[in-house]
Amino acid sequence: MRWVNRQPKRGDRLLLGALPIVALLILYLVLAAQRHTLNPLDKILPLPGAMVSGMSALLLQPDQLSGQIVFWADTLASLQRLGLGLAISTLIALVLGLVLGVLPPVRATLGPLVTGIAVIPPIALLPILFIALGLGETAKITLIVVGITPVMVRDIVAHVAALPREQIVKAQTLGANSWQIMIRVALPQAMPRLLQAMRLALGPAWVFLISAEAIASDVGLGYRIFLVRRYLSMDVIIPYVAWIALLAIAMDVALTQASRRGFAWAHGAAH
Amino acid sequence: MRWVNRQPKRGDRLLLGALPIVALLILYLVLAAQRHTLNPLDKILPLPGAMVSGMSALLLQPDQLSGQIVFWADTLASLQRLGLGLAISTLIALVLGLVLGVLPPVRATLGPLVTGIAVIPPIALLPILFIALGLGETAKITLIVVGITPVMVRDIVAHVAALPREQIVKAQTLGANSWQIMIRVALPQAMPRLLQAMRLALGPAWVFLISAEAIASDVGLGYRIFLVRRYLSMDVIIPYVAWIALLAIAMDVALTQASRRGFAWAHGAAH
Amino acid sequence: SGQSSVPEKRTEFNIGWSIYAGWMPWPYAQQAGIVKKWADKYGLKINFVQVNDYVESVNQYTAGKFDGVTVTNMDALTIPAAGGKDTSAIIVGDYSNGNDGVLIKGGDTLSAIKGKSVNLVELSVSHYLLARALSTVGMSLTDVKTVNTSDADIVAAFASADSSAAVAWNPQLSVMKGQAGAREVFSSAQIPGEILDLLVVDTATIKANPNLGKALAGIWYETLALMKQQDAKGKEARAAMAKLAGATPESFDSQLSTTYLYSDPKAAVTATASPEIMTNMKRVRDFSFSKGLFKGAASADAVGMSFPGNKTLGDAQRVTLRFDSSFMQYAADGKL
Amino acid sequence: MSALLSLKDLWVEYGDKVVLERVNLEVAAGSFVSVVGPSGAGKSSLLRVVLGQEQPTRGSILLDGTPLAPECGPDRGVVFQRYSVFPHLTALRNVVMGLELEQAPFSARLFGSARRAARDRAAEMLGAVGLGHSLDLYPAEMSGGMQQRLAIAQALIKRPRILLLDEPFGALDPGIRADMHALITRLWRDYSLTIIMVTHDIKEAFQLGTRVLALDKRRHDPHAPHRFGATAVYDLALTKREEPSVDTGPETTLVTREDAA
Amino acid sequence: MSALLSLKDLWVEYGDKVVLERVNLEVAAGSFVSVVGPSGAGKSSLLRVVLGQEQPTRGSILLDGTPLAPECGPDRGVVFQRYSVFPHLTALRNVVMGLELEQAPFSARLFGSARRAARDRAAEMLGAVGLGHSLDLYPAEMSGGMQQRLAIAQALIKRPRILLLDEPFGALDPGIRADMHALITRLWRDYSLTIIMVTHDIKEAFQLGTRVLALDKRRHDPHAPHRFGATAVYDLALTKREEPSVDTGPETTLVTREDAA
Ligand SMILES: Nc1ncnc2c1ncn2[C@@H]1O[C@H](COP(=O)(O)OP(=O)(O)OP(=O)(O)O)[C@@H](O)[C@H]1O
Ligand SMILES: Nc1ncnc2c1ncn2[C@@H]1O[C@H](COP(=O)(O)OP(=O)(O)OP(=O)(O)O)[C@@H](O)[C@H]1O
Ligand SMILES: [Mg+2]
Ligand SMILES: [Mg+2]
Repeated sequence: MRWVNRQPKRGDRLLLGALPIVALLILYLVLAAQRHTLNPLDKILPLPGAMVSGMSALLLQPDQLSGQIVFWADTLASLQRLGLGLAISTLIALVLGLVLGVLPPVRATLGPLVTGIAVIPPIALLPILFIALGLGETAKITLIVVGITPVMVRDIVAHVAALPREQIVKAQTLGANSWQIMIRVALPQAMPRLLQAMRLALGPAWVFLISAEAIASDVGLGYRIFLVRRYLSMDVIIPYVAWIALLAIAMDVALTQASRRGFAWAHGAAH
Repeated sequence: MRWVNRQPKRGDRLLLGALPIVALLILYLVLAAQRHTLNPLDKILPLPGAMVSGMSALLLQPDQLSGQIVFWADTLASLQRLGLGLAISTLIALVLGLVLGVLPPVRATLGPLVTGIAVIPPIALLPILFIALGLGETAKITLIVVGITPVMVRDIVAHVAALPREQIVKAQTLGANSWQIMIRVALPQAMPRLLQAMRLALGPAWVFLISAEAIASDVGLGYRIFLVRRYLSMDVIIPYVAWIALLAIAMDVALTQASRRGFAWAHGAAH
Repeated sequence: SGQSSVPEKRTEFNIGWSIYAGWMPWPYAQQAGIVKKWADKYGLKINFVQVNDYVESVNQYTAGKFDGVTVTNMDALTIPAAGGKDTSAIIVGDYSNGNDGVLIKGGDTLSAIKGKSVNLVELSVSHYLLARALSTVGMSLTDVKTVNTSDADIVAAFASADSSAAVAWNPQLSVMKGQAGAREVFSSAQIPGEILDLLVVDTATIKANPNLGKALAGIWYETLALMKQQDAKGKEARAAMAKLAGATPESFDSQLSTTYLYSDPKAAVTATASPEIMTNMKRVRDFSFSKGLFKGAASADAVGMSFPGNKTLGDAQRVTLRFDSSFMQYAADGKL
Repeated sequence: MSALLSLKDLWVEYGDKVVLERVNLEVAAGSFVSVVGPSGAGKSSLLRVVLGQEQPTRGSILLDGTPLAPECGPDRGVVFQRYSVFPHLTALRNVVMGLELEQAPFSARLFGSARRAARDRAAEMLGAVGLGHSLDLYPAEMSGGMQQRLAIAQALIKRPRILLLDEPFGALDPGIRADMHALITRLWRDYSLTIIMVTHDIKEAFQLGTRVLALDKRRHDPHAPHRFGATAVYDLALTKREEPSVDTGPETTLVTREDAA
Repeated sequence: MSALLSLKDLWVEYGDKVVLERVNLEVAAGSFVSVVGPSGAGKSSLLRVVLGQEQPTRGSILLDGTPLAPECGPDRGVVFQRYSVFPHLTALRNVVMGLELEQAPFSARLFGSARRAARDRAAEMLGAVGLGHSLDLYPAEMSGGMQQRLAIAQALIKRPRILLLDEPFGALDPGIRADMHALITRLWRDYSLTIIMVTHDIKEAFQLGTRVLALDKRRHDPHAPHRFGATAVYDLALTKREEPSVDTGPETTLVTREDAA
C-alpha cells in the first residue's frame, strides 16, 4: 500500500508520535551522563536527579513573603499574562481580519500599516513600550499582543480574502450587505482558521511572554528562567521549559479539539 | 455601491495605504515636539534633526577598527544572517511540509515532535545552543531557524494535508506513487503558500535575529540597537528600526511579486 | 513626576532596583518592613520596584518613570546625566572590590588576553574595567576584540568553547570563575573605588522633598547594620537577600566579600568628599567620552559633575550629576 | 411588452481573447429565456455580466431603462454552473439565510416566531426540491444532485425579479428533473419572475422557455480562434398554444426573429 | 465471460445512514455498464468504492478474483462528478502528467523526444475532446464544459483497464456530447476497456452501455429514510444487434436479468 494511503489507527498514532520524543529524551540522558562522567559538576546538561532537587525547593517550600509555592505562582502569573495577551490578539485578529478581508477599501488603507507593524521587531522598541506603558502587567501583555497580532491578522485577512468569489456574490443575491457578509459568510468560515492561527501563535506568544518577563517582572515562568540563568541553573531551567512545552501542547490539543467539535464542517473531508 | 464590491484603483490604493502611515508620522512629530518644548534634552522621542545627527556618525564616518561604514556593515551582517536563516527555514519547511503533509504515517510520527519544538521558546534554552554550536554565526542563524521553522512547517503541513482528496486520488489513478504525488501535486501547490509563510515569518525572523545579536555579537542592526539602548539613544534606535521595517517591507513586496509572477494560477480569481 | 516637572511636594515615590549584591539590602528592607517604618516616620510612601533588566531600570528612571534608581557611577553619568537629566547620587552604597573581574581560559596572566575576543557587556563598567586592566599591562582596547554579550547570557556564552575571555560582574562572575580552566586575571579589587554602586534620585524631586532622602538614608543604614551582624539575625537577613537574588546563602556571602559596603555613613561621607572620587570620576568620564557616550559633545567637559564642597568637574554651567552627601551626613550625625 | 433588461453592444474579453462580441438583447419582463450554445461559447460569461459579478469590456446593460450598478443585488438571483452553496451551513440554514438577511439587516438572524416562520418556509421549499429529509445535512455530506437542488432552493426562496440559472438541472435524474421543471414553471408564473436559463438540453430549452437564444461564433478564424467572440446567432420567440404542460412537453410554434446582432 | 470485477454483499454507510445495502454485482471484462438512479441514491458512492477511494462498511470487492487493495491505482481511471483537474497545470500539462508519471517514476518529468512524443499524444487527445485550441489555458480560465472535457481527456489518455465515469457528459452541449460518445465508444472498442458510467440521461445509458444498472431503494421508511440503502433494482443486459452507431442511437434488445440483490 502506498504511504500516502496509510492512515495509522488512533492507537498507533499515539505510539508513533511518542517515538521520536522518547528517542530525544534518551539522547539527552546519554549526553548528560557522558558529560557527567567527564565533569561530575557539569551544569549544562543536568541529570534527572539534579532537576528533582533543583525543583523541589520551588515546588515544596512556600515563599516567605507571599506564602505561595513559587512554581505555582510563576505558572499562574505567566498563564494569566499569556491568556490575556492571546485573547486580546485573537479578538483583534478576528475583527481586523474580517473587516480587512471583506472590505477591499479598508484592506487597501490599513493593509500596508499592518504589514509595517508586522515586520517591526517589537523587542527593538521595548524602551518605548515600557516607557509608554510602565513596567506593570499592561506592558507585558502589550508586548505579547504587539508580537503576535500582526501575523494573526494577516493570516485571517488572507484567508477571508481568498473565500470563493461565488460565495460573496451569492450572499449579495440573497440580499446581504457588507456587514451581513462579514458576520454570516466570512465570520463562521474564518473561525476554524482563527483557531489554527492561535495554535501557530502559541509558540511566539511564549517567546514574547518570556522576553517581557525577562525585563521587568518579579514573578512568572520567564522571570524565574532568567533569574536562575545568571547561575546557569539548567536544573531549574530545563524543567521549567519542559513545563512550558507541556502547557503549550495542552493548549494546542484543546484548540484542535475545539475546532473539530465546533466546526466539524471544516474538518470532514468533502468529496 | 457596497463596500465589499469597491475595488480601489492602483493609484488610489497606494494613496490610501500611505494615509495611516503618514498620519502616524505626523502624530510622532507632534508628540516629539511637545516633549521637547517641555524638556529640550528629551531622549525618548527625538526630533528628526537629532536622528539625522545621531545617524550621521554611523552613516558617514568609517569605523576606526574595521574601516567600514558602521551602518552598512550592520545592515550587511544582519541581512546575511537573516537571509541564511530564512533560506534554511524555508527549505526545511518545504521538505518537511511536503513529507508530513502527504504521508500520514510520517505526519503521525513527527507531527507531535514538530508541535513540541514549535511551542518551546528557544530563547529559554540558549545555554544548550551555545554549548552545542558556539557563539558564532552558526548559533545566531540556528536561533532564527529554530524560532521560525516550526510555525512554517506546521503551516505548510496543514496546507498540503488539506489539498482536495480528489487530487490525490486522481494522481494515483494516473499512476502516481507517493513520491510523485509529493513533487508533482503537492510541491507546486505548496509553493504559493510557502511564499506566504515566508512573508508571515519575516516579522518573527527579525525578532529572533535581533535577539541573537543582542546576546553575543559585534556587528549587526540588532547589536547596534541593543548597544545604544544602554544609553537610551532613541535617535539611533528609531532610524534603525525604521530601516529594518523598510527592508522587511521590501522583502514582503518582493515575495508577493514573486508569488504573483511565478504562480499566477493561484492568484487569478477562479469562477 | 520626572525630569519635566516643576518641583512639587509629593508623598509617594517609586524607586527601581535590579539584582546585584550591593543593592539587595533595598528589597530586603522592603520585605522586612524597614522601608515602611522609615517612610511612615516621614509621612511618605516608598515603593521599591524590581526590574529584571538592569539597563531597562536605568532607562525607566531616565524617562521619568522612577524617582530614583540603583545604578553604577559610570551608568549614572552616561545615561541620565549625559541625557540631560539632573541627577543626585545621595547614597554611595559600596564600591566593587572584586565583584567585577576579567577572566580568561587557557592562560595565567592578563597579557595572554592579547588578540582574543572578549565577551562583555559593551559600554558598561565591564568595558571600563577591561580598559583599566589593559592599561596596567601597556595594552589598549585595540589589542583585543570585544563582543557585546548580554549579562543574562554571559555565563552560558563563556561556557561555550568559542569564548576564551570575558569580563563580568557578580553573581555571573562567581559562576564563571567556577568553570573548568577559567582564571581571573584582573579584578576590580585592583582599582578600588572606581566602580561605585549608588542610589540616585531626580535632583528636582529631592530638592522639593528632602524627607525622601532622609528616609532612604535611614532605611539604608539600618539595613546595613542588620546585615553586618554576625549573629543569627544577620545571617537570616543575608539568607533572605540571597533568596531574593536567586542565589544560595553561600554564594551570596562570597559576593558580599568582594563588595566594599560603606556600612558606616561617616566613611561614605568621607569617601564622597575625597579627592579620589574626583580622580576616579574623571577617569570614568574620559573613558565614556572616548567611547562616544556623550552624544555629540565636543569635549569630555560637556557633562558637568559636582561634589561636596562646591567642587565641580567639567562644565559648571551644566551640572547634571551631583554627588550629594548631605543625607549620608544626617545619618552620620544621627539626625534622622 | 416593456424591456426589463437590455444589453447594448456588449463585449466580454479576457485579455486578448474575445468571448462575446456585439451582443444586443432586450429581455421583456416576465419572459423565460433559454440560452443554448456550444461549450465555451460564453453562456456563463453572459450570465455573470447580467448578474453584475463581472463588468463587460464594452457596451452597457440597462435594467428598467437605467444602467445597471456594477454589483449584484437581491433583485437578481442565481444558480451557478458549479452549484456553490455555503459549506458551513446545513441545507436548512443555507435556505433560511436568504430570509434572515432580508428581515434582519443588522443581526442577520431571526428569533422567535419570525424564525419559526422562516424555517417553515425554507423547509417547504426544500421539500419541493426533494430534500425534505436532508434538512440537517452539510453540503459536504450531500450528493452532487442534492447540492444542486439545494442551490436551486436557495435561489428560489428569494423570488428575485430576475433569476439566472446556469445549467440548473444538469446533475438531476429525469424524475426529479420533471419535478423541478414543474416547480420552476409554477414559481415563474405565480410570481411573474423573469428567468434566463442556460441549458444543454434542447428539449428542456423549448419546453420551459418563452424564447430560445443560441449563442455561437458567427465568424471563425481557424488559426486564431480567440480573435472572434460569440453572439446571439438565433433568437426564437415561442408562442405557447396553451399553458405549458410539463409532463408531455409543450406544443409550441416557432417564430424566428431577426438575428439579434 | 470472466468476471473482471465482482462486488459481494457490499454495504456503504455514513454514520447511521445506510447508502448502499447488499449490492452484489459481477462486471465482465470489456463490458460497458451504465448506472442510473435517482439523485442521492449512491451512484457516486458506488464508484468511489470501486475506485478504492473509500472502503465499504461491509462486503468485499474482487478484481480478477483477488480482493481489491484499498487504494486506487493506474488500472482504474476516473472522471469525477465535480470534474476536478489540477488547478496549477495548463490543459496540456494536465493531460501530459499521466504519461510523465508512468514513464518517469523518479523525476516525474519527461525530456527530449519522449517529452515531445508525450505532448503530441496529449495534444491529440485534447484535440479529440475539442480543446485543441485551449492547450495553454489553466482550468480557472476554462468554462465548465471545457474543464469536464479536460478531465475526460486526462482519464482517457491512460487507457485504464477499468474506467469510472461519473456523469462525464453532463455539462456538454448536444454536438460535443455526440463527439464524446463517438470517442469513448471508439476507445472502449479499440482498447477493450471496461467502463462503468453513471449518467442521468437514459438515452445515453442505453445508447452506450452493454448493460444498464438502476440503483434505487428497494424498501422505504418514510419516517426514517436513512434506515434503508439503495441496491441494484434493475440490471438489464443489452445485446447490441450491430456495432453501436452513435449518430442514430443504438438498436438494442433488452434482456432483463434476475434482480442482482
Ligand atoms: N460524508 C457523508 N456523510 C453523510 N452522508 C453522506 C456523505 N457522503 C454522501 N452521503 C450520502 O450518501 C448518499 C449517496 O450519495 P452519492 O453521492 O453516492 O449519490 P449519487 O447517487 O451520486 O447522487 P447524484 O446523482 O445526486 O450525484 C446521499 O444521500 C448523501 O447524502
Ligand atoms: N479568466 C479567464 N481567462 C481567460 N479566458 C477565460 C476566463 N474565463 C473564461 N474564459 C473563456 O471564456 C470562454 C467562455 O466561457 P464560459 O464559461 O462563458 O462558457 P460557457 O458558454 O458557459 O461554456 P460551458 O457550456 O462549457 O459552461 C471560454 O472559452 C473560456 O476559456
Ligand atoms: Mg458555462
Ligand atoms: Mg453522484
